[in-house]
Amino acid sequence: MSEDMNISDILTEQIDRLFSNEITAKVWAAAEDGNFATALWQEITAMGVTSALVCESAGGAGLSWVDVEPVLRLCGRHAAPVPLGETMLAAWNLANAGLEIPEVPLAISPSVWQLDVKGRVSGIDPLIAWAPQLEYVVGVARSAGKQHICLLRIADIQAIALQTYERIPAAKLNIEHVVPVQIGDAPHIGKLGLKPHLATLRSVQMAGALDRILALCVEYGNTRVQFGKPIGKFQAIQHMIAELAGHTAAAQVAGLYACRQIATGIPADAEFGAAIAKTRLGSAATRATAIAHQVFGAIGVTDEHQLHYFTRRLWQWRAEAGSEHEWAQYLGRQAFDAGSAMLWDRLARHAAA
Amino acid sequence: MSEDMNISDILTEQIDRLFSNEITAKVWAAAEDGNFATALWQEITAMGVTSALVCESAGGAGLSWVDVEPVLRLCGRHAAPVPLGETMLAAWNLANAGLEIPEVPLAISPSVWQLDVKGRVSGIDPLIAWAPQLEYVVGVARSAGKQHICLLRIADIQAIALQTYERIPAAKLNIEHVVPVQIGDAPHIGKLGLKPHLATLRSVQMAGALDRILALCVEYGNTRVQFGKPIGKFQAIQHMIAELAGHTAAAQVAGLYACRQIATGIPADAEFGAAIAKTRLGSAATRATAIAHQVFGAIGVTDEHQLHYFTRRLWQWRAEAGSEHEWAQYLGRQAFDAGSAMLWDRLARHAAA
Amino acid sequence: MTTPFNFQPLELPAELLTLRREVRAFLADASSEWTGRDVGHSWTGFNREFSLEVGRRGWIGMTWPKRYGGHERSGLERYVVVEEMLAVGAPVGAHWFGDRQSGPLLLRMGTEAQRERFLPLIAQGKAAFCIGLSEPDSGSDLASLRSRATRVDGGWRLNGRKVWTTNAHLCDVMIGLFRTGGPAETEKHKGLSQFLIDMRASGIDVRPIRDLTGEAHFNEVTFDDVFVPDDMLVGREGEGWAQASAELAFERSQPDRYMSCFPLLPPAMDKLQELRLDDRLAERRLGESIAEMVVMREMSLSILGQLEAGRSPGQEAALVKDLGNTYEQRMPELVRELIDAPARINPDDRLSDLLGFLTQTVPTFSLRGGTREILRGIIAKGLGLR
Amino acid sequence: MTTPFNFQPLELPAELLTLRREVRAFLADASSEWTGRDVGHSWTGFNREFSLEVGRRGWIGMTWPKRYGGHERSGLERYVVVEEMLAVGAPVGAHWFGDRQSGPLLLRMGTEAQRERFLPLIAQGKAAFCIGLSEPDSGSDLASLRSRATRVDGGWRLNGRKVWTTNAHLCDVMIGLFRTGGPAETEKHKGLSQFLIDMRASGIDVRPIRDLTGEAHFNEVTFDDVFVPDDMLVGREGEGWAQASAELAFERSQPDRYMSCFPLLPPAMDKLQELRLDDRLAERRLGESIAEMVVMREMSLSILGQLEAGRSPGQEAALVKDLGNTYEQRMPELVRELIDAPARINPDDRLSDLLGFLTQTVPTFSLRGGTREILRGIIAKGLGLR
Repeated sequence: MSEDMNISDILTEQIDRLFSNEITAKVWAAAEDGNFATALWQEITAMGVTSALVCESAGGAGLSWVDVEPVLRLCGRHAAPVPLGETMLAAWNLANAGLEIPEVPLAISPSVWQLDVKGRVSGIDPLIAWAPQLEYVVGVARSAGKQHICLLRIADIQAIALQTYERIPAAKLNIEHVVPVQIGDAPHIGKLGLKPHLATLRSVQMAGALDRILALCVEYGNTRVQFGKPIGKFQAIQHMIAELAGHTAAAQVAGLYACRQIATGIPADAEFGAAIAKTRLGSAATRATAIAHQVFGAIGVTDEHQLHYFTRRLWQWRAEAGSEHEWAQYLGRQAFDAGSAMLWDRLARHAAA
Repeated sequence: MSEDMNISDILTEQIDRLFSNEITAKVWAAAEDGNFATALWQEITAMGVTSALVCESAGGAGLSWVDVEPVLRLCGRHAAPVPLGETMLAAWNLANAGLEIPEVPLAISPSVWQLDVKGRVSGIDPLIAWAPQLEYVVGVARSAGKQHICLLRIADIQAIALQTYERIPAAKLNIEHVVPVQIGDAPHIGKLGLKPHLATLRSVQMAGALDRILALCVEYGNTRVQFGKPIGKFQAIQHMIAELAGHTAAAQVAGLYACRQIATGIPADAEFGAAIAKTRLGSAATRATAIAHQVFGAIGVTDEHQLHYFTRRLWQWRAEAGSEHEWAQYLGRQAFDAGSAMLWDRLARHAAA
Repeated sequence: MTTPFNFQPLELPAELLTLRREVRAFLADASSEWTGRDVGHSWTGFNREFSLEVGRRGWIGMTWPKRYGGHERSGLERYVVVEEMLAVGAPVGAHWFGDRQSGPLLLRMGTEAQRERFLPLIAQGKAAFCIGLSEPDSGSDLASLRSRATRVDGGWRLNGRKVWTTNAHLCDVMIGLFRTGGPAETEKHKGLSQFLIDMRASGIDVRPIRDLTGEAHFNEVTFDDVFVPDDMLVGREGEGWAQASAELAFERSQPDRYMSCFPLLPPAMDKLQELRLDDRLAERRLGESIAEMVVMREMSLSILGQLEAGRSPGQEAALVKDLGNTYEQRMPELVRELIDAPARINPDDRLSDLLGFLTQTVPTFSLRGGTREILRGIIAKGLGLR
Repeated sequence: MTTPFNFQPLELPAELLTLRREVRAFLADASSEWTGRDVGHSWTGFNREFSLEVGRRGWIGMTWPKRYGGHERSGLERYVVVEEMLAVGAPVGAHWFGDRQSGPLLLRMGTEAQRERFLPLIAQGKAAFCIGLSEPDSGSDLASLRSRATRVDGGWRLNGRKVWTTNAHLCDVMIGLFRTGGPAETEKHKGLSQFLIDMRASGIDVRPIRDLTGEAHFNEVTFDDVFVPDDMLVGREGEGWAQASAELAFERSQPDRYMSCFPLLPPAMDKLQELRLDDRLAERRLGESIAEMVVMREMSLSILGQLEAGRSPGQEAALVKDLGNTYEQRMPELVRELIDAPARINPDDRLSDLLGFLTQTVPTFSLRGGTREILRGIIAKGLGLR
C-alpha cells in the first residue's frame, strides 16, 4: 500500500512536471486547430501512465482509481490536449475484459451499444471527444442482458465531425453492424456502461480546471491594479474568489469521491458516485465560470489570457457523459423510488457496507 | 384628471401621516395578539378612504386603481394592521355589482364559490386574512358559467383559525349552503374571481414592505459600527443593499403595473398583471428577506427591532392569493398555449391594444 | 411618501402599433437569412447592408431634426423600433453606436459643422461609429486613462492605445476620449477631451483581439501621432469625462441591457413543446422569465419617459442595468437546463448555435457599460450609504 | 500538485454500523413525540430529560478519558452519533455546547480540578453549558467586546452584558469571555480571558430576547458585580481570544453547519409522492440537494480526520461552513416551491410546522458561528489575496 502510494506520487509529480513544461497556450491553440499533440503524447506513453490502471499481470501499474485521481485532475488543471484519461479508462476496461490494449490513444463511449447475434455492433454516439483523430473507440455493447466490452475501429464507423465548446475534435458516431476488433465479457460493468466512468473522469478534470481557475483569479487579484490598488483588496472581489474557492474545494472532494466509489468494484457504487460528482461539478462549473470572468473583466475572454481555455472546457465537460441536470434527475428518481425512509441511509452510505 | 390626481395625492399624504403617527411596534404586537386596531380603523374610515375606489354615484371618491396604489403601498410600508386594502377592494366590487356597502371592515376571498339553484353559496377558502375578526366576507360565486359578487356573513360559516407568518388573525372558511346577505351580477369579473385583485393588493403591499426594509437597511448601515466603521462602508454590505434596492424598485414597478392592468377593465389584463406582479414580487421578497437579515445580523430577528414585522409579512403575502410559483406556472402555461410566435407580442403587450 | 427612486409609468400610445407592425414585417423578412450566431451578436453584429436598409426606412436618427437627416419622430417611436430589432436579434451594430450614443452626443455637444457633416451619414446607415474609452490599464477605472492628445498647429496629435473597441476594424469614425490636461496620477477626472477621429487617418493601427468565441470583433486601436484637426474636438476641452459619463448613464437603461438573450426563448419554447418537456419546471421558469422581462421593460420605458421630460434618472438607469444584466446572464443556463442541451454546438440549428454563442458571451454582459461592482457602488452611494 | 486546501478522504469503518443502528433505533422511538418545531430547533432545542437519557447511553463526552466520565471512544464514533441525532432533528441543545465546545475546551485548557468537577456532569447530561461571547456593540467584531473582569481578592468581579446566548435561562454554567487587560480601543485582541461562570451566582440577570418565531431562546445576560473565584479562570489570563477563536474554528465544519434543514427532506418527499408531484422539477432539485449534502459530508469527515490527526484545518472548516450555510438556507425555499406550500403554518402537520419554523430561522444560519462576510474574508486571506 505505501509502495503503491509512492508510485502514484511519483507519477503525479512526473506528469505535473511534463505538463507544466510542455503545455502552453500555443499547444492548446494547435490542438483546437486540429493538430494532435503527438510529441506530448509520446512523452506520456513513455512514462507508462496510460496503463496505470491496468493490473500488473496485464502489464500495467495496477494502480487504483484513487491512486490515479491526481493524474486525471492534472489533465484538467493543465487542460492537457490529449486523451490521456480516456485512454487510461479504455485500457483498464479492455484489460478487465481480458482483451489486448492497442498502444495508441483511445476514445471511449458513454453509450451502450447493441450486439446482434452475428456479433456485430450497432448504436449511436451523440458525441465522442477525440474520435476524429483516433483509430479506436472502446465501449460497451449489450446482448441478451449481458454486457460486453468492445474495441471498434473508427474507420469502420460513420463519424460526423462536431463543434464543441472546447473545440477539441469530436464526432458523432453512427455505428451500423460493425464487427469489433476485439470483444470480451464485462461482468464488472453495470447497465449504464462506461458512462459512470467517463462522468467521473470529466468530474475530476473539471475539479482540476477549477483549481487552475482559482489560482489564476488569486494571481490576477493580486496583480491587476484598479482605482489605485490591487483588485484583490476590494471586498467584492475577495468574496467572489472565496465563493469560487468553496466550489473548487467541493469539486475536488466530489471528484475523488466518485473515484472511490468506482474503486469499490460495485457498479451501483460507481453510478452513485458519478451521479454525485457530475451533479455537484456541474453547479460548481456554472458558478465558477461566471465568477472568474467577472473577476477578470474583458481581458479574460480574450486569447491573450489563458482563462477561457479552462472556462470553455468546464462548459464542455459539464455537458458530456450526462449533464448535471440529467444526473441530478437520476439521483432524485432513485431517491423517490427508494422512499423517504431510506434517504438519510443512502446519503450516509454507511449502512450499505 | 388633474383634480383626481390631487385627491389621490392628498389622500396618500393623509394616510401616510396617520400611519406614521399611529402605527408603532406596540400596535403591531397588539394586532398579532388578536386585538383589532379599532381606533386606527375609525380614523381611517373617517377619511373616507375605504370607499376611494367606489364610483361617485355610489358615494365613493371614484378613484382608479392607479390613484389608490400609493395608499395600498403605504399599507405595506407601515405594515398597517388593518384590512384597509381588503375593504377597499370589497367595497369596489360590491359597488360595481350594484350592491350596498356595509360600513365595517370587510374580508375578501380569492376563491370562486359555487352558487346552487336555491341561491345558496358553498365552497372552501383555505385562508382568509382577518376573517376571525370581521362580520362579512366578499367573494365571487359561479352558477351556470355566470359570476356573481356575494356578501356573506362570517357568522354563517364554519371558520377555523389558522397560524400564519404574519400572525394576523386568519381562518379557513368552510362555506356550506350559505344564503348571501347580498348578491349581484359581476360581468366585470373573470374566471379567476377576485384572486387577481387580491394578488395585486398583496403585491403592492409587498412593494411597500420592501421599501421600508430598504430604508431600514440604509439607516442601519449608516449607524451600526463594526470594526471601527459604519457597516455601510463595507463593500459587501453596500452591494447587498444595492441588490435589495434593485428588487425594491422592480417591486414598485410590478405592483403599479398590476394596478394599471386592472384599471383597463379587461379581466384578461387584470389576470396578466397580477401574474406578472405576484411572480416578480415573490422572488423579490425571498431575496430581500435574506439580504435584510444578513445586513442586520442577529438584532434583526429580535423583537427589539422592527425588521421582522416586515420580513414575516413578505413571507406571508408572497404565499397568499397564489404563490409566485403558481402564478409563474400560469404565465408559462399561457405562453406555451399561445405559442412561441406570440411570446414577444405578449410581452410587449402593445399589439393587444 | 418618499422612495429613493422614481419610476412613474409610461404607456406607449396605441397609434405606435402601426410602426411596430411595419418594423415587424420588415424583420420577419430579413431575419430568415440570419444564423443563430448572427442573432446572438445583434447589436454587436456588423452588417452594413442591413443598416443601409434600416436607414432608408428612416429608422436611424429617428428623433433628430430633419435638417440633420433625422426624422423628428418621438423617442417612443424610436424605442418601438429598437425593441423590435432586439427582440429578433437583428444585426444593428453598424448603426447602433452612432444612433444610440454618438449622434445624440453630437446633437448635445457638437458644433453645427460636426452635426451637418456626421448626423446625415449616421442616419443613412453610411457612417459607422465606434467608441474609444477603455485602455489596457483602465478597465473599470476609466478616469485613469493615459492616451494623450497634444496641441499642435491646427489641431491635436493623438498617442496611446484603446482596447475593447467593438468593430473598430469596420468603423468609419471613432469618438475617443483622450487626456488633454495633466497626468492621470494628479488629475484623474480632469483634463480629458472627446474627439471625432477618422478611422482612416494615418497613424491608426487596428489590431483584432480574438476572443473566446473564436471571433475578433473587439479590437485594440493604437494611435501613433495621429493628427486630428481642431474642429474635431467634441464639446469642451477638458470636459470629456463628464460628457462620456453622461453618455454611459443614458445607455444603461436601454433594452440592449436586458434583451440580449431574449431571442433564445421562442425557439426554446418550440423545442420544449416538440419534446413534450413543457412541464411544471419549464412553465415556471418561463413564467418567471416573462415576469422579470415585463417589469424590466416597464422600468426601461419609465426611464425613457423621464429622459424625454428632460430629467436625468441616473440611479434608476444603474438599477435597471444591474437587474438587466443579471437577468440576461441567467438565461442561457435556464434554457440549457430546460431543453437538456447536448454537449455540442450545432451551427445548422439556430437554437443550438445561439445558445452556444451566448453561453460564451454572457459573462461579459455584466462588464460592458459599467461592471456590476461599479454599478452597485453607484447605487449604494445614491441610496445615501456613507 | 499544489492546491490551497487539503481534503483527503476519511472512510468510516464498517464496524461503526452497529453503533449507528443502535442510535437510530433509540431515535426512532424518541422522535415520535417531537413536533415539527422541536425538530426544527434540534441543537438549539433544550430537553434535559432527553439529554440525561443520551448521557445514560454513553453518547455525551464520548471521546473523553474515562476518569472524567468520558467513554474513550473515537472521534468517528462521536461523529456517527452526532449526525444521526441531527438527521432527525433531535433536541440535543441541553448537552450540545458542553459536548461540542466547553468540554473539549476544558480538556485542552482547563485545570485538573475544573475537568474533574465539570466533565462528568456534562457527560451525564446534568450540566448544561452556554457560551457568552457577543455583546450588544460587538456582533461580528468580537474582539471589540467590553464586558470586564476586575481582579478582586480571591477572584474576579464581572460586569457587562452578553447577548444571543442560546438557552442561557436554562443553563447551569456559562463559559464567558471578558476583558481583563486594557480597553477595547487600544488592545482589541489582547487582554481577554475566559471564565467558568455559575449561572446561579448572584448579580446575574437573564432577560429573554423574543425573536421573530415568537420564542425566546436567545437571552441577554447582565453581569452586575458577579464574583467568580480564581480557580474558575479557564486557560491563561489574557489568552481568551486565541482560546475562543480555536473553539470557533473547531465547530465550523461540524454537521450542524449543513444539516439543520435536512429533516425537511423526508416528509417533503412523502408529500410530493402523495401529490404525484415527484416530477422533473422535484427529481432534479432533490438530486442536487443529495449531491451537495454528500459532498459536504465528505468534506466534514475529512476535517474530522485531520483534527483527529492533530492538524488545524482552519481554512477548510471556514469553507465548509460557508458552503453549508448557503446550502441550509436554500432548503426551506426549495421545499416550499416543490410542495407548493400554502400560506399557513399548521402545527398539527410536522412538515408544515417545520417548514414554517425554518423559513423564519434560516436567515440566522449564516450569522451564528461567524457571518458569511467574516468567513469569506478568512478564506480570501488564506488564499493569499493581499
